[in-house]
Amino acid sequence: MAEMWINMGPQHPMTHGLWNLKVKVDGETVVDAEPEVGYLHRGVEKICEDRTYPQIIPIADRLCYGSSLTWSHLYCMTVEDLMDLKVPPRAEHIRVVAIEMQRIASHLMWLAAYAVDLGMMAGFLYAMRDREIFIDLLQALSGSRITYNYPRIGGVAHDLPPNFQRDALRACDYMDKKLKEYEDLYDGSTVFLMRNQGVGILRREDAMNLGVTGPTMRGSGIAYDLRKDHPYSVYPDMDFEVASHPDCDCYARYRVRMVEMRESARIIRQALAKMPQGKWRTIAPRTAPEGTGIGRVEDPRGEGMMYVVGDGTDKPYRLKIRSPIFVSVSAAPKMLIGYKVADVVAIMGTLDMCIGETDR
Amino acid sequence: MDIEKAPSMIDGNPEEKVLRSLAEGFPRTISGGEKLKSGVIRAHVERTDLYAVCQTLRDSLGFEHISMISAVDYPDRFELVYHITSYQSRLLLELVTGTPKDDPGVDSVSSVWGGANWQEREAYDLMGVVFRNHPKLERILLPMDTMFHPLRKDFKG
Amino acid sequence: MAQAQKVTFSGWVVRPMMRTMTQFIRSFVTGKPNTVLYPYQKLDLPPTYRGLQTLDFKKCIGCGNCVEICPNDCMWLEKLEDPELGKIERPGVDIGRCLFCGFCAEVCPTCAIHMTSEFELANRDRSKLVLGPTAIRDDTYHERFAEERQKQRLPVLDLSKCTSCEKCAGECPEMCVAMMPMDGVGTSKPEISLHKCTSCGKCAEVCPEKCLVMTDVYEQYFEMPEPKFVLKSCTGCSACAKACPADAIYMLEMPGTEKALKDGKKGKPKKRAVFVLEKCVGCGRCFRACKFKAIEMPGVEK
Amino acid sequence: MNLFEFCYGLMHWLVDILNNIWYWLGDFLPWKFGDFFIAIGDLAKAHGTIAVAAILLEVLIIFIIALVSVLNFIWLDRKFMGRIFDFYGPYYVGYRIGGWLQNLADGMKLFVKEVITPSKADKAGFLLAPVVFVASSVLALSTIPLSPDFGVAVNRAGDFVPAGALFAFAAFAIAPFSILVAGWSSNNKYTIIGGMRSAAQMMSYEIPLLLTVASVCLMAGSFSFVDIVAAQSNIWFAIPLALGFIVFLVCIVAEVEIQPFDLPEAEAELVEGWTTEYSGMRFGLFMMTSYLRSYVAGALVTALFLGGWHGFDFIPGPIWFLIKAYIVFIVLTWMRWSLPRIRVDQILQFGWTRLMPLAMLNLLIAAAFKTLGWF
Repeated sequence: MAEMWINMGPQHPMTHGLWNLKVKVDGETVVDAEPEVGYLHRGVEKICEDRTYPQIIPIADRLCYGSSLTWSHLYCMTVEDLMDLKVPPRAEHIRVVAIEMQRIASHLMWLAAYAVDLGMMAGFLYAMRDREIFIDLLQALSGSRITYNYPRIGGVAHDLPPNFQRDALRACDYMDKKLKEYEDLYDGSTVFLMRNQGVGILRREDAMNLGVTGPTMRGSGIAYDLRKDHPYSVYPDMDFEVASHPDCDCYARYRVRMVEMRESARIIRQALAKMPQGKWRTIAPRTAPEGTGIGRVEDPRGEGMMYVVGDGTDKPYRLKIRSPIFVSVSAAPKMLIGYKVADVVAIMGTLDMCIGETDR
Repeated sequence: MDIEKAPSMIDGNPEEKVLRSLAEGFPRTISGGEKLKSGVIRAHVERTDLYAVCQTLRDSLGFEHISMISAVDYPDRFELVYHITSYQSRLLLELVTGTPKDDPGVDSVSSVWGGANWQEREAYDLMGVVFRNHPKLERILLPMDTMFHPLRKDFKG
Repeated sequence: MAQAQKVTFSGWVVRPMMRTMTQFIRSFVTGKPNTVLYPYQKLDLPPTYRGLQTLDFKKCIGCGNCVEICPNDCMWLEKLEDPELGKIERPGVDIGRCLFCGFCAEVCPTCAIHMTSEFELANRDRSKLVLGPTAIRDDTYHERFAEERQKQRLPVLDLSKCTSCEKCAGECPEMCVAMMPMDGVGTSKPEISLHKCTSCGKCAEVCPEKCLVMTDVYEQYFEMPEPKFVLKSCTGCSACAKACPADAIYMLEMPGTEKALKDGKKGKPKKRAVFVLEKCVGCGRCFRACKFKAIEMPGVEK
Repeated sequence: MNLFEFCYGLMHWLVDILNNIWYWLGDFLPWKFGDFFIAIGDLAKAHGTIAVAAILLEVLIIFIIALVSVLNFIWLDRKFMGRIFDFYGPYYVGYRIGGWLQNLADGMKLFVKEVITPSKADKAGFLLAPVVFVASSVLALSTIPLSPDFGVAVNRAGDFVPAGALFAFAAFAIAPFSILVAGWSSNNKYTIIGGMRSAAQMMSYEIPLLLTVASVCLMAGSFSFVDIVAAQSNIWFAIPLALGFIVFLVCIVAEVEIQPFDLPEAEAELVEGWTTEYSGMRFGLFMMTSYLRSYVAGALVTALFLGGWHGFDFIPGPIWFLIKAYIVFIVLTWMRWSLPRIRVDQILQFGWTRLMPLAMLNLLIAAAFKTLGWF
């Protein structure tokens, strides 16, 4: 068959959002690829220049539907850096619990979407069902299911609800049990391994040079985690392992996320055990001083980063958002070329695309 | 280049080390090197020497990863802020360079770090800063036929 | 870290299929499936759930802070006549644009806005999503459901009765009451730094005129802009005092500023506005009402 | 019971009544018209005409039975899937019969949807492909008897088609051709890739499939389903030919294109594969027929390996057959919902390098059994 370009997207089951992957195929083999983004560009950075500092928190929530809490937390961290604000320790611990729950929920959503990419409906529904437990916990904590609007500049919105600790510990135990079941369903399946092992190789040097971050980078054998290497919040007190895998393929990225979920459950247990008493919120000043602030967190998808410039008013002069997937997806051609059309789905699935933050 | 064997943060003062070697290598163009907090340093660089500085940063100082390129529209200049991470010494370098309003252009660093490619395209798209020697400097988030750069302060939607 | 999984023979079909079969047995034999039959069964929502807003007309003072903080500009103040409350201004909400972020409930100084767990808000007509103040009115919500916002008992000053006896300042064990002189008036008023207050209530006990009253005040989470008073521009028109929804502005006479009339008698003395900042909710209405630039509020637009 | 004879008698009876009316009218009417009516009556009474009409009636009956039972299959699939996936499945539409009417409601919805033909499609192929797909699948279904005296496809003497197994597989193998036509004529890149995948898959899996069928026919010494099942009265062929049973199961899954091998309509990569451009009831026909094909697969497995209508005496034979076929259908469904999709190069490699030798080995085993005289 002659070579031809296929548009996978903007409306395609593979895309998990609204973007376009142009693939040039020779029969079933991919010979060239070109991602196109921008279909969901909302101009968040421009909108933020016209909002006061607290008003941006719900907007930062809407950057990513998969892990909205990380983004509002990152925004609050950035503004706290700009304002030189100390956050009460209880608030930091609550934040860590919430972020790690969000990370598990996000990874479970990824697992669900990835199962569908590979055509395994059972995986999709099981992962979505278990994600519901963490969504329910976050709902009890913050009052909403997807866009939590929970962190505040200088703390969090509410204290922990009653019985939250008990439920959270129960959810962590449940998660540990379920992860074993997933490993039966995924790792135990020969077809799953055939589809994943040796597919979508992104070598270590390429991953470093192309700016790929997060589980995708750790799947390429670089054990670099901002929670460990650039510690923020109360992560220095937590004892956890950085998941990494030397195989550089789709299976490695899958394993990294599975291990990360287990480690997140560990962090939640520790943070709940160490939860101090006291205030969970301080009153943030209305206006920020002139200057700049940066914040970076380990988003479930990679390195999330914000850069804020304050000009002495109650509105930021400039807010720049670094989206991990925006950079990672530019490395897609490196991973795709030479594999089959069916592998495009698997490889792009392991990137965990979230178009909300990519296009902003 | 093994991360596991790389010197940790306790070995000396990596922030000072980087700042000193930068200032020695480019005495005329590097200015205002300061340590913001632990693991974060900032330096200003003239835009003429940006490419050479970036190459030195990657090749001899071990900054393998470009985290973020942000363009800021100040009343008198465009400022480009490069946040560059070193995986080995766990450092974040904030490299600031300015470009005048009537000629917003710097050298592209996408041949140094592949990850800079799309971020430079984004900065060009939204702020209108031109990156010289960029492999494909096209709009990325906005449609191709857009006539404006929306993040500039003089843009009113 | 786990190494590459070995391909097993049972993995072709048996292991994944046993996994699904266990789930089948679990949901078919031992219990009910996990899902909820939605229109007939519903999930329990937590008390913090952010659904449709309700507005307590009696608690609301019409300050408009909710309108100010709303990120999407979906709230507005509406003037209306109430048989009980008279001419009032109350906020309405356009839930077609609402983010349900809950800032309006969080910023409300009197906790008049609550987020209920009402979430079935879809409508075929967009205009029916615009809910005026009366549509979201529910004066008994706080009686039926527990309060979530933190309250604090704090002394609140009624300046019109105050005689500047300074007893409260002497009584306070935390030294958080200070007598601040009022320019032009000649007397001083107690100013309470609320973040130091331990709610002991001694100042209220000792007050002879009962002008310091211990009241339940909702904890404020957002820093609000504070009005700055410029005495030399004030004409004493008392437009700000009328505009203030929180009764934080008192018009006091300034002795010694009486105009000498032609018949030798003295006229009425000039008045000035005095701000009791502990009561101020930061809405900026005094700033908007003042026509003589006697009040400054940085960061608030006219 | 013989459906053809039933239809033949029914048509005979109808034609007799009509002929009486026509002759009676012919007597009354003016002579020219009367002759015309009498001529029609003579024509209708001719033996061949009635046979053709009977066959048409039979086809109609089979088609209705097939499509109504498809509702059953879909319901079973959905309900079973629901319990596997921890949800209820169809529930409210037909609450008292376990949500059975949901499929009917979905069918109604598909009927009222707009049927779109792409402007650049090849019209003839685009319209013909669903017809061929449905017809070939129903044809394959019609050849399988439920018991020695309950079946559809008969020859004139009243026996079942002597080469039933061959005919069933021949009819079964037409469908990938129609898939290729559908994919090609839709003039869409996804559909053409889906069609090509289907063709490649059919080519690589038809051979091991037919080799195992050959081994079964060798054991039974006949191509007739009745004889094949009769040969299993003592022991099911699944036990001596266990290897062939597994190979056959894998191949039949690939033939009916359900989950681990549903490459032609791989949802994640090819949108809906070769059905991408079909909408409304045309898509509905494809979907219903794919369920029908899964059932046919179950029936074939039952007839060839699981002893057909043999079972304990307290349940009549056709019911036994249906029970077994439904169980195989459920197992296929179970597999469908718990396994990931395999890749196209892997499926071909698997077919040629694993299944082919195994099928050959199985044929050898069958020949050995036959030579040893055990069967």
